[in-house]
Amino acid sequence: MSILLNKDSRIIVQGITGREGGFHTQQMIAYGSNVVGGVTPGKGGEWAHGVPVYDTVREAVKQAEANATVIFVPPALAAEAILEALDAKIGLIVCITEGIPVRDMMRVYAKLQQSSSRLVGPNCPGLLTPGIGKMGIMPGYIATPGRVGVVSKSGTLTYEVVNALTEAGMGQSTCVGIGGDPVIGTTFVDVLEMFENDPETEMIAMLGEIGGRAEIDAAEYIAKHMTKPVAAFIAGRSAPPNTRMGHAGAIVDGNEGSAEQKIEALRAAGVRVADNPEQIPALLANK
Amino acid sequence: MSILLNKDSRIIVQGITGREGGFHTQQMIAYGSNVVGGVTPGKGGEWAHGVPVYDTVREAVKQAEANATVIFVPPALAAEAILEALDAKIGLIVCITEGIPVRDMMRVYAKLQQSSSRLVGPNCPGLLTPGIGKMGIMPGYIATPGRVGVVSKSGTLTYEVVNALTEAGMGQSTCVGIGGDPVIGTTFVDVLEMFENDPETEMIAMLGEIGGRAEIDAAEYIAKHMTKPVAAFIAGRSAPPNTRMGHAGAIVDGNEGSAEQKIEALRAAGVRVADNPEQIPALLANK
Amino acid sequence: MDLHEHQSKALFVKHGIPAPMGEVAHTPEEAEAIAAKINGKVVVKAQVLTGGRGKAGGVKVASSPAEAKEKADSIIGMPIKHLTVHKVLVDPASTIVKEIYLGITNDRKVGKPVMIASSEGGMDIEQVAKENPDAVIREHIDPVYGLQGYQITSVANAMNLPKEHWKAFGQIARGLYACYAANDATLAEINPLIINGDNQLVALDGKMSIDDNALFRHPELAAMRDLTVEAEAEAIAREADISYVKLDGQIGCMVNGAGLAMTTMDMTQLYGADKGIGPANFLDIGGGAKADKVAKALNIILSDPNVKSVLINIFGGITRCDEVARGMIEAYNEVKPVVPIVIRLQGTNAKEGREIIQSANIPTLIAAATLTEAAQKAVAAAEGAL
Amino acid sequence: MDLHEHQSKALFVKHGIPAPMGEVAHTPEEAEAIAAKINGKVVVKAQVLTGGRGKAGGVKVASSPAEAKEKADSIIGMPIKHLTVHKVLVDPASTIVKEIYLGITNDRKVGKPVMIASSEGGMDIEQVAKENPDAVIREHIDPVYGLQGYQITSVANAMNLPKEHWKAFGQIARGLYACYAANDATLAEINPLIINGDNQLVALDGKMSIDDNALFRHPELAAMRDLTVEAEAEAIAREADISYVKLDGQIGCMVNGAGLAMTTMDMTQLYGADKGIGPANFLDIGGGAKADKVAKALNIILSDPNVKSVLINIFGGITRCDEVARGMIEAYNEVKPVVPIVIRLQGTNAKEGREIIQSANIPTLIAAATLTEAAQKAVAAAEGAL
Repeated sequence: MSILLNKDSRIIVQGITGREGGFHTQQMIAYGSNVVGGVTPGKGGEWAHGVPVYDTVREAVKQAEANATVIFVPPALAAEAILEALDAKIGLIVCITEGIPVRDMMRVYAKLQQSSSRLVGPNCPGLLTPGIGKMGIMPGYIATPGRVGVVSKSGTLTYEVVNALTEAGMGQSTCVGIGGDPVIGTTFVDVLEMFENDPETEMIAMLGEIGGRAEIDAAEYIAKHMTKPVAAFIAGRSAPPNTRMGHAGAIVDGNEGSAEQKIEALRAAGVRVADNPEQIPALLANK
Repeated sequence: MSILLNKDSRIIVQGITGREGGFHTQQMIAYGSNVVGGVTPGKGGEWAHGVPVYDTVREAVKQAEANATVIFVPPALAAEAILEALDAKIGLIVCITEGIPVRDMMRVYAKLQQSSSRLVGPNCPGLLTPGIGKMGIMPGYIATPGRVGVVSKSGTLTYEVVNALTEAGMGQSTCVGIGGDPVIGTTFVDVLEMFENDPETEMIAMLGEIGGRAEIDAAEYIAKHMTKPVAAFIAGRSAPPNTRMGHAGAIVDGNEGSAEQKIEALRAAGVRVADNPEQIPALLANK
Repeated sequence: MDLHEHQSKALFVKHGIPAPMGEVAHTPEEAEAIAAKINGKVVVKAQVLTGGRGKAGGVKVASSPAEAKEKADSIIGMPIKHLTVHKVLVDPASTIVKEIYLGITNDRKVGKPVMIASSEGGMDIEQVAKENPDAVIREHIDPVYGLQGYQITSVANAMNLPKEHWKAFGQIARGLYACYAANDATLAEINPLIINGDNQLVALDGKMSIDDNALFRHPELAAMRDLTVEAEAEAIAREADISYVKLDGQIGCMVNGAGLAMTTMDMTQLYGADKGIGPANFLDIGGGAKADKVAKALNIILSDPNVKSVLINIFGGITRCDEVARGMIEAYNEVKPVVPIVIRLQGTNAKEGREIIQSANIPTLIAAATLTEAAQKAVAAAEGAL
Repeated sequence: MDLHEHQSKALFVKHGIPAPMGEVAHTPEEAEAIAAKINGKVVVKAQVLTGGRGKAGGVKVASSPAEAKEKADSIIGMPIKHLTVHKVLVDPASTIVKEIYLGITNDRKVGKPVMIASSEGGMDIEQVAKENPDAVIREHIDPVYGLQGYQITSVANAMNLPKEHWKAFGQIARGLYACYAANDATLAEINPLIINGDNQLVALDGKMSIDDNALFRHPELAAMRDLTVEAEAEAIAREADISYVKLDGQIGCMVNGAGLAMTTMDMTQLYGADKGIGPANFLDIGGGAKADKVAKALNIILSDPNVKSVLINIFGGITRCDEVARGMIEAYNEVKPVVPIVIRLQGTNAKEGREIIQSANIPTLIAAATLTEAAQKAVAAAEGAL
């Protein structure tokens, strides 16, 4: 069993007839993902990339028994697309869209917390479970089945590390891009917990960034709950400190957010922190 | 054990310094109810009717360990008063206020469903548990402790029946006015279930009205789940059929709502239905 | 509070819903002038707050201003159900290719607004709902998040609306919900929503009801109340904060509380029906009524010439019965009613109240102890007067 | 996007928040004229999008129009942090009896806006938050239901605001949340919110930041962007949809993806720090960049005279490295850079991409296989040029 995406996932693509949605649908299908349909309002009844298009997610659930969706709709409509998936009780929702207003996401988040669905993203590369399928835009060929769980805030940095792992002969159980937006559905802690409980994952690579306190929360979680080894890289050590307007942000976030603080917290939790993402395979190999 | 209100209830009054709120606070205290405080924004720190006034429900919970509230604030502010009680995690909320816009109540209802609180009302006379206390406006002296549970949509009709029961020597376990508004927190079915599970309640008097389908739902519930005898009265047999604008209401509610239909449904469920509310004690006595 | 068709459609148009832009005429001459301005076929439509207008002959097509005047003349002043038509809407006539139903109301079962739609619109929609429930689409709306685009898509899809109309339908559905929400409506209905000869969606007829409890925040809607449809007694009652509905029986009822008021009516019918006697009205004087309110209520009841006896049933909870009795005596002296009045006081200070009534020693003021006794005495009194 | 004080306060006033109604001056003469109009003591306040304005001498009181002119003259053109002051706000001066802090921002931990308030307002509020956290009140706001009255009461209560000010405070708090929500703000801050000599609450200073992702629905806010604070290179980058931030180092970086761009910067610092070498910029060209975008990015990087070498790090996911390589050659031929460029292509068609670079046979175009190698080569190239 991988986490999140598995052999029983029946995936639909919201925005399947768009440029990005269409391209990545082809890529997902080519990778072997079980894409059972797509949704574009007004195009129900048509076909795209070999799968049926529905007008609504509800219709796709009814007709194609969809239980997972990946969202490629434009930012102004993406929040509603997530609400639609929630309303249709889709269990796994991956939102790739970048640029959703945070106010829209807060409204979605309130609804998400009342549901039993899992949202990954938005503004993320999605999920890749080597050998099973992918939901999102991660290039499939860089990954290979194995026992390293990868979780990351970033896009291309994830590919970099997955590629390095594959080249080092270390396959991946599941790769999860959680996204770097202020309000996201799935956090480092959520994914770490899933990896900890996943018998197919033996060790974890975690890729963070400056800003926010998600990595600090992760460090606390790791210290308390994790038995599997974790290696991490935090991007942004060379970035100048953020010059922030006003005081409210500083009061809410405190002083957390710098790369040094995150690295320190992770090291204190027993995480091996790399100076260079290309060191990650070695750090995990010497477990 | 009575239902809803019991010896551990620590009651506050929202709107305690208002005319109605103040009067009924005195009545509740005189009846022996455990009123531990009141809430009026801006009057925190004062005292009213021998109990402390707080600015917010949160403060009343913190300072007075309130776990039950009865709301007497004007209709334009009542929905927010309920939201405040929900936010403060008050377990039992009784809203007496009449005239709350239904749109406001629908917003409250959505929030209520996410909470674990129980709302009784609005637009109801509240609760009376003889010998324990009361929350609301039911006159205490008409009731006496006993084993009949009373549940009603109405105000004075309830008093009429409670009075008749008392005069017939049949005391009450708890009297609940659920209110007749379109959107209410607690339905007949909810209260019937509580009475069914309450070892101190042996039989139930239920007082309904024309309109809506709450009594039909109650009949279905009684037929399926209740072992205790129920006697009922449905007011409005002589009322002319409602001339309704448009079709939407009829489509949503179907043909349900007339007194005859309700009486028929209740009789079919084994309920003894009175022609005259003064018959209720006799119908229950001959169980 | 119900709005007239022309008021409802004006609100629809404000929310971007296309509707015929006619005008209201109070006289046949005004109707003629409006038809001349429209300069084409028109429909003259009675503006009355009740259903069944079409079947009663309240909607007529006219091909010329002269004909519009003539039709308006036949409609203005006509009775429809219990109401008289005081004004007509003169709308440009439309070619109807297809009739759709689109409405929003509150579903109290789930505490949410629900959008109802059917491609089989028109006057028989309720029939459709009964005989072919699948042809009626119901979409519940989260009252906090509002109507979502995917819900509109879902409705359009389920009602098999041709896709060429989806965009226009979306605008109308959004507009209708916005209109519903912004005005605290309990009903907003377009029936029929037509596809016209130009293949456009148009709201041909519209109905809205506004939540009375919310009128305090919509003074502009409260001002739309049509006072001509209200009987004088009802208007006086509303002013005095008394709920009053005139009925056809002989026993005038005065009660505190709506449920008990209906129960009291039921009792008069229970004991009077076999003698052809029943309630003359519903009247709830509310809580804590004082002498002047009792007097007003008595006046309202007695303004109905059918009333042969009066039944006053007060359950004193917070209200004290002695106070009501004193108020009653005052009211009696002020109003000097000739019909017998049965008065039953129960609850707080009932004994004192009954004593006050008795010691007043007014022969037409009859005391009763129970509701049953009161109803029976009121029936007997009415019977005696018949 | 950050708004200036005067823009923020104008939005506050629209939402019913009392604030001094001064005007903006771009020249000392304008400041003099405004002061004359105000006809009393004024404050001349630098309008710059950075903090620490007061400590830098950017806020000055003037007692006469002539003095206002003089103060404006000293402030306009002064540097504050890395910015030059181009305009001042001339406000009527206020007597400050008490300084309060009131702000709203998003708390990403809980996905909700949070209102922050303290009776110890002013410049040192962050210090207060650290040293005396209880003096800073936090009230989370449900983003769907909005700020409720009882929450405002709770805040006023917790901050020990005298009750005589609660009504005014309520209006300001409601207004601030409405302003925050209506404008898709990520920050709306009044600091200080003062009690003035007339015992009135007034927003003396205001700051707002708008969610860039939401500007598409606020054209009126997007138009408020202050282009004078943006370096030319940043403006060009924004036009081209390239994320660019100038830094102080010597290695120009061009990367696809923000996380990898930061990582690439980190690598130049990791291998260059001991030689005093580090990143000259952050630059994310985004996904699927084509030749013209690569050329634009290269131009932007090279517009910085500090740049001694360039590091291009592309991880081809969906982007194909051969396409990037071809784009790179085109861009090279167009821009003709003199500094050495280390290019590392990884991922989709990386091999083909590397071959294209090599076969172009440009001596200053240096290929690298790994990020480590690329960073080391870029450092060496920059060092050679130092």
